[in-house]
Amino acid sequence: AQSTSSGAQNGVGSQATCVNPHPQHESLSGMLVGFSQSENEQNPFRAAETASVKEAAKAAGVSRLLYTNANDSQAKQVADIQSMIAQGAKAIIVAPLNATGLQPALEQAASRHIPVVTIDRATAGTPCQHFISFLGSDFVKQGQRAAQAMADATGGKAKIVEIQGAYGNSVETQRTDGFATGLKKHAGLTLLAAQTGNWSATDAQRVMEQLLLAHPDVNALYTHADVMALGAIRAIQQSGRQPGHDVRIVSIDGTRAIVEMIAKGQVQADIETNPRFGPKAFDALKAWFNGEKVPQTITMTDALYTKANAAEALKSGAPY
Amino acid sequence: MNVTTMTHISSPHSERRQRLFAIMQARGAIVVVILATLAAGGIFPNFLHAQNLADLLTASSFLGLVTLGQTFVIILGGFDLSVGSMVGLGTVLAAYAAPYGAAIAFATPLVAGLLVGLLNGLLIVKARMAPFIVTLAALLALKGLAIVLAGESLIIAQPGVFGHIANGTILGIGNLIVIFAAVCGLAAIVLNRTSFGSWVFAIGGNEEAARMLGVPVDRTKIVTYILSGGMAGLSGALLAAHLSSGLSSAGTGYELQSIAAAVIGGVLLTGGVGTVLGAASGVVLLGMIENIINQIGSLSAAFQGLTSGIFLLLAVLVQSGLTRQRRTAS
Amino acid sequence: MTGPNRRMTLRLSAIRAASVYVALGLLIVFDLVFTPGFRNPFVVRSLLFEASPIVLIALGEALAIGTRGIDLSVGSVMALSSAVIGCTLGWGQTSGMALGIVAGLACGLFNGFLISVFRIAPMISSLALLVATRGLAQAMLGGARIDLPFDGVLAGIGQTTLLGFPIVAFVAIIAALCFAFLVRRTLPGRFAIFVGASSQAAMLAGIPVRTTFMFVYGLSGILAGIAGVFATARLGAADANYIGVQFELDTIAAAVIGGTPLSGGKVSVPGTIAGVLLLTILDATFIMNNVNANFAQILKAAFIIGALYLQRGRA
Amino acid sequence: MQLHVHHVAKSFGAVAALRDVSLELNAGEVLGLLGENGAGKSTLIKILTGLDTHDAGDIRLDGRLVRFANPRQAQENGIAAVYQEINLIPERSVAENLFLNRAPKRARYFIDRKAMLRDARTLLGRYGLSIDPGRTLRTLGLGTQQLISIIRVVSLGARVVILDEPTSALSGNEVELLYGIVRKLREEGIGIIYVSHRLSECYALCDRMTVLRDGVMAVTAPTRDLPRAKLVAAMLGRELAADEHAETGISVSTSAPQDAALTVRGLSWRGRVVDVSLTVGRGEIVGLAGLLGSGRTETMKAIYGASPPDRGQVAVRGHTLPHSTPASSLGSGLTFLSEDRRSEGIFPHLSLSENLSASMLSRIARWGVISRKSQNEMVDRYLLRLGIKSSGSGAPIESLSGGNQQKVLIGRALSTEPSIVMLDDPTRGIDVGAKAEIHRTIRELAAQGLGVLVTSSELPELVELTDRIVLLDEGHVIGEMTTSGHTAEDILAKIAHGQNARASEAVMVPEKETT
Ligand SMILES: Nc1ncnc2c1ncn2[C@@H]1O[C@H](COP(=O)(O)OP(=O)(O)OP(=O)(O)O)[C@@H](O)[C@H]1O
Ligand SMILES: Nc1ncnc2c1ncn2[C@@H]1O[C@H](COP(=O)(O)OP(=O)(O)OP(=O)(O)O)[C@@H](O)[C@H]1O
Ligand SMILES: [Mg+2]
Ligand SMILES: [Mg+2]
Repeated sequence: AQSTSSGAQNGVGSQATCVNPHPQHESLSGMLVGFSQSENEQNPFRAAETASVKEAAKAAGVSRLLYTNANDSQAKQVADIQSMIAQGAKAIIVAPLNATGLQPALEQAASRHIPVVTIDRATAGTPCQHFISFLGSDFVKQGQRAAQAMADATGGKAKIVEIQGAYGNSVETQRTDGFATGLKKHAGLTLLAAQTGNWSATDAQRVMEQLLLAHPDVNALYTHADVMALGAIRAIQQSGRQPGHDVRIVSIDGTRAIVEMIAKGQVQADIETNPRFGPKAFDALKAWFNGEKVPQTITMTDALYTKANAAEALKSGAPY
Repeated sequence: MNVTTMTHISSPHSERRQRLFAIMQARGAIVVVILATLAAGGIFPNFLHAQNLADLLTASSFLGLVTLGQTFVIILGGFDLSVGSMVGLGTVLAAYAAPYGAAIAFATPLVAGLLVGLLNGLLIVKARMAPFIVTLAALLALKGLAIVLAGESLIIAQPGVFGHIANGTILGIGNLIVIFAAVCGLAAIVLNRTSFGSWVFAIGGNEEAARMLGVPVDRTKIVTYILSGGMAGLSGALLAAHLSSGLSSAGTGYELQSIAAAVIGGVLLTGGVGTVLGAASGVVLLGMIENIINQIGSLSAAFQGLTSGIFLLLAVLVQSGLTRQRRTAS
Repeated sequence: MTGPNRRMTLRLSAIRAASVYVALGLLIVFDLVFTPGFRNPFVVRSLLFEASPIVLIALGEALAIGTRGIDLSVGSVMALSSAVIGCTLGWGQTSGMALGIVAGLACGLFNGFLISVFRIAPMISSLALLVATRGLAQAMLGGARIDLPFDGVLAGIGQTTLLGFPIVAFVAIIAALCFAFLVRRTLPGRFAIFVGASSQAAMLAGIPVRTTFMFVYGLSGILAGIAGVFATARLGAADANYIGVQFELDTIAAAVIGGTPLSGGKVSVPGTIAGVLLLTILDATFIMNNVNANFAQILKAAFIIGALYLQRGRA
Repeated sequence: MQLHVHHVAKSFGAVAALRDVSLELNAGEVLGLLGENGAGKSTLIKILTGLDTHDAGDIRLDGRLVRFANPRQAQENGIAAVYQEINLIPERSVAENLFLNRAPKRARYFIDRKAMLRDARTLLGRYGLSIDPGRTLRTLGLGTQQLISIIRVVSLGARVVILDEPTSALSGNEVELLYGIVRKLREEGIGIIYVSHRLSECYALCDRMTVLRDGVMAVTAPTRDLPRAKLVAAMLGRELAADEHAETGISVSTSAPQDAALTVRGLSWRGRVVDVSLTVGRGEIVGLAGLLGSGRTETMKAIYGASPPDRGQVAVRGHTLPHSTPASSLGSGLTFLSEDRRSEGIFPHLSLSENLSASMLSRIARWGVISRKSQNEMVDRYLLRLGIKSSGSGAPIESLSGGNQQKVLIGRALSTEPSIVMLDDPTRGIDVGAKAEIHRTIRELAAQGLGVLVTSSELPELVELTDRIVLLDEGHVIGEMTTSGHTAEDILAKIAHGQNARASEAVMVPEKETT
């Protein structure tokens, strides 16, 4: 009876659209819009995401962008959204904390015909009723691409350790599953150990250090996030190994720090998680208010950074 | 010896001051709540909207229930750090049980909470281990268990009656608010009008004396931890109903927040002193801090921590000021 | 009570008092036999790097517990120290470190001030600081992390070893020795114990209770500041978000397992160190055996309960 | 109803608290239980009330073998005790303390507050106390709390009531109230075990007496067959030397006050110490006398700086103390011993040595480092000087009997080598032998030129110990008298007179001060 599949899934139903049944052709400029962030801007991804929404809000000319941050509490995110509704927000952008648990807030928004755009992570709800669109990366696919990048970087033969995100987080699960699926295609890639780094550089450093002791033959690393890659790279250096050479590294996020390391050859590949939701989210809202078709799912295009394109990407400023 | 028949006991004046401060201490949090409400209402026009206030109270009810249980434990002279994880586990269990009907969805986390409380209580009482450590271990274990059971989250596809219990209204007032108020009333009666309540106060006031006065100390302690676990389980059930989901991360941080709320409400950490009304107002005050931060509407997350820390400190300073006044007035 | 019977009781109570060492010994033996890679001498190095900052804050924590208090702010103070280093990198690493430690001291003194002058329960004042200090640290760095250059004093602290042991471990050992001396043989240390045993009696016996609180929490703040420097050096980055998260609970558990009762009036320095090592090695054991972190957490809880059960009735 | 204790023994580790104790108690009888500090009285009582269990021997109630697991069981079987230390819940009301566990209920489960308050008032009234039963217990003086504790036990309907030093916190009128209660109980056929160090009380109340010495029953006899000398000899295991007869001895008049060691001028503290002025000369022993709650304790605490005074000056040897805290007072040669040993005196869980040396550590420390050697020397000196009985200086303080704990605290006060000692009821709960020793110590101190300010809950003791007495009433000094040639009754009369005078003056000329 329980599954996370009742919501819009990544890559599924990307043809389906929502249309505002009673378009008033309201203009975004001068409108009060809310943005509910899920956790604090600890990692560059969240910071870039918030910045992108704020910038796009300014560009759209909204009268005021209400900003709340749930600080990792689901109950607080519900209360946050409700409080933005109470303050008179006419449209809301939500970066959900979890794959489910926003129902009461989404219900309340729906009953007042306030359009909601969810970004980054899908959450349970009926498309068009509870939210008009979901914008996000496909995390399973990211895992698969990481496996492919690993095969490319190691010539299809490697002993890998995986440092995962915090357990009990669907992004972690999807990146783990995607990677596992990807590995099946490459018999030469073996996964020696997988431990959580809790999205934290400190934890990742400790875990990597101890995994290197337990498995001295490790020669490849896959991390679920760039912050953890940074910690793990420290551990690799301190064990006397050379990152990128003795241990080949593939990570996910596409932050500037790691892309710079790719350029230097210390990291092999980084799959981007595109945080620039702002413009697309406001486009979706604009279309909704005008009665145009809004795609239910907009999958973000994520770049893949390798030695081949890193320098160029850095010049263009794409990594955040 | 007829010259010595008068016994001097302190003057009626200091007696009155004493009472006044005792009342202020117990009601201090409520006074602060009222003042803060008026101030916030003046600054943020939306704050006083009925909907906002209702949302605030609804959002506070989960921590509120946990805090009530915690209040009993603190008055008894202990701590329960396991409540936060128990809420998370409670939501997960409720999500698993939801397909079997609302009654089972409520009963499962509740019973689990009672059992966890029983285990805590037995370890503390029978094995004579420090409550802080026992419940800290429970915090770790229950959180791990919740994630093992659910991963991040489980959706309750058809919440039905279960969801309605949390999200419906009675006479226009949200059910959660009504439930919280009712449980507060019940807790107040248990604490002030039953032998069990007087035992809790007695043990927290002077455990050795309580034992000598014939209070069943061990049993009362165990029951109190059971109560606290049960409240956390109930809070988890209601949260699951409210969110239509089981979330392993739900309730994180409630252990310390509930202690903070109780203390703001005039419950003394040294045990033996406290009121249900005070604890409940402490919870509402914490809820208001979050709500006001939202009303400001542009405070970055980094500053939110700083702001709520400072708010917390101020509330505690006022409260402890009242406590000291009361002590010196006596 | 008959003779042999009493001897039994004595032996039992001796085992109880030493339970943390017994548990530590058993764990190490287990690891040497079963855990892959544990026999590698670098394990010692790695564990000591890990444990040293925790030992420092656990010492401060143990003293605070000895006064019948508690310091929940240590983890956040570490983060603040780190943030200060990050913000002052321009002034040179050494002064950044000094300022980080000073920031720790300032937090500790503020905490001591709230406790001694305003009579706020230590648990609550340090809880407020836990929230506020991390917020401040995050606000200082704007939520970002700042990488340190790969050379310099901090990198040295984070990597240098002497005879195979990290220098941070030497610092921690020296700190622990000083601390043991402080607690047993010096006025502030004894005063802290007296205050913990009975603050009312201490006041009447002419012991400067307020100063003692300021001293104890100030010291805890300094130690947390130093631990923050160590953690920053090790990570190679100033990070307000992840450094010291949840360390308060781990250190309290370590101190209590090590035989420092929460009821105050007693501090065990060697026990505290053993407690820290125990928890650190336990975590490493799970990782090196690739135990799923969730099960690891449940096992860790059971282990803590077991260790405490051996010495039940003492805390 | 009959209670039989038969060859009971009990050890705590290596310490044999009781070795072989037998006694019996009949209905309607008051049995005095006497013995030196550490003789085992409290231990026996704890066993009788289920707080501890005996290792050997048996206890019979009406011929039935009993062994109680907890006080509740003992209570159910009709045995209840009031302990040496008050054991009530300070933060709760008087009524709740009286009716904890047995409050009147409404609808079976809910405490009926009104009825509880009413019953409490009736109960208090029956024993002559007029206190508002709704008051928080903490706000009452120690003596009143002790009385409430006794009334609670009595009202539980116990058939055996054990009073462990019930009068140690009581004074004057309250002792009378207590006598009344005890006699009433005897008439009702209740058996009472009465533990006290005050021999005169035992002679006034007890039908028979049992003396314990070192955990063994030394003597049991009807009171009339046990003259004082014989009783004391049984307790001590030897005859008491002539000058040790504390309760009957005559004080050797010390030198007249030449110059003041302590001068207090216009000291006030929160309306409970009002404009107190007094002096204590060098080599003089001055008593502070007054009824219960007259402010003796608070006066001493205000002088000491433990309750920072609102107004007034304190000078030691002519040197005015700047701002007073206990630490600075100690530094200036002023020391204080609290009446509340348990919560303001001892450091629980710490050793005898630690407890004894707490106040003087800063003296033997150099650069903050404590010299172990000087500490041990100092501790040994005081153990010897005060005759403290223990299993060694490393023994936990709680393993000492009440009296020996008190001696340790006196040692702590003396260890700072003060020029003024303030002792608040120093002989509370102390046996005759030790009491004599403490009296001798106090006199020695005076002879060495120290000033001593002392209170006692026993007026006769105060009269014979001191040179001069300052009378207090509601925090006011209402008079002063030299003690030679006066009796306790004279002083009570003077207090009553002073009270009346103050009352009438207060009506007529409110601002005029009394001396
Ligand atoms: N818990 C304990 N552990 C170790 N020894 C104890 C303990 N309780 C009592 N003792 C010892 O047993 C002996 C008897 O003590 P007890 O308290 O019964 O004496 P007492 O007659 O009541 O003395 P006092 O008149 O001073 O109150 C003493 O030597 C005391 O040190
Ligand atoms: N904790 C308290 N709370 C309120 N009033 C108190 C408290 N302790 C004492 N009092 C009151 O303060 C006054 C002075 O008390 P104090 O203890 O100094 O008197 P005392 O003469 O030493 O009496 P005691 O025989 O109780 O030692 C009295 O009126 C007493 O009832
Ligand atoms: Mg005794
Ligand atoms: Mg007194």
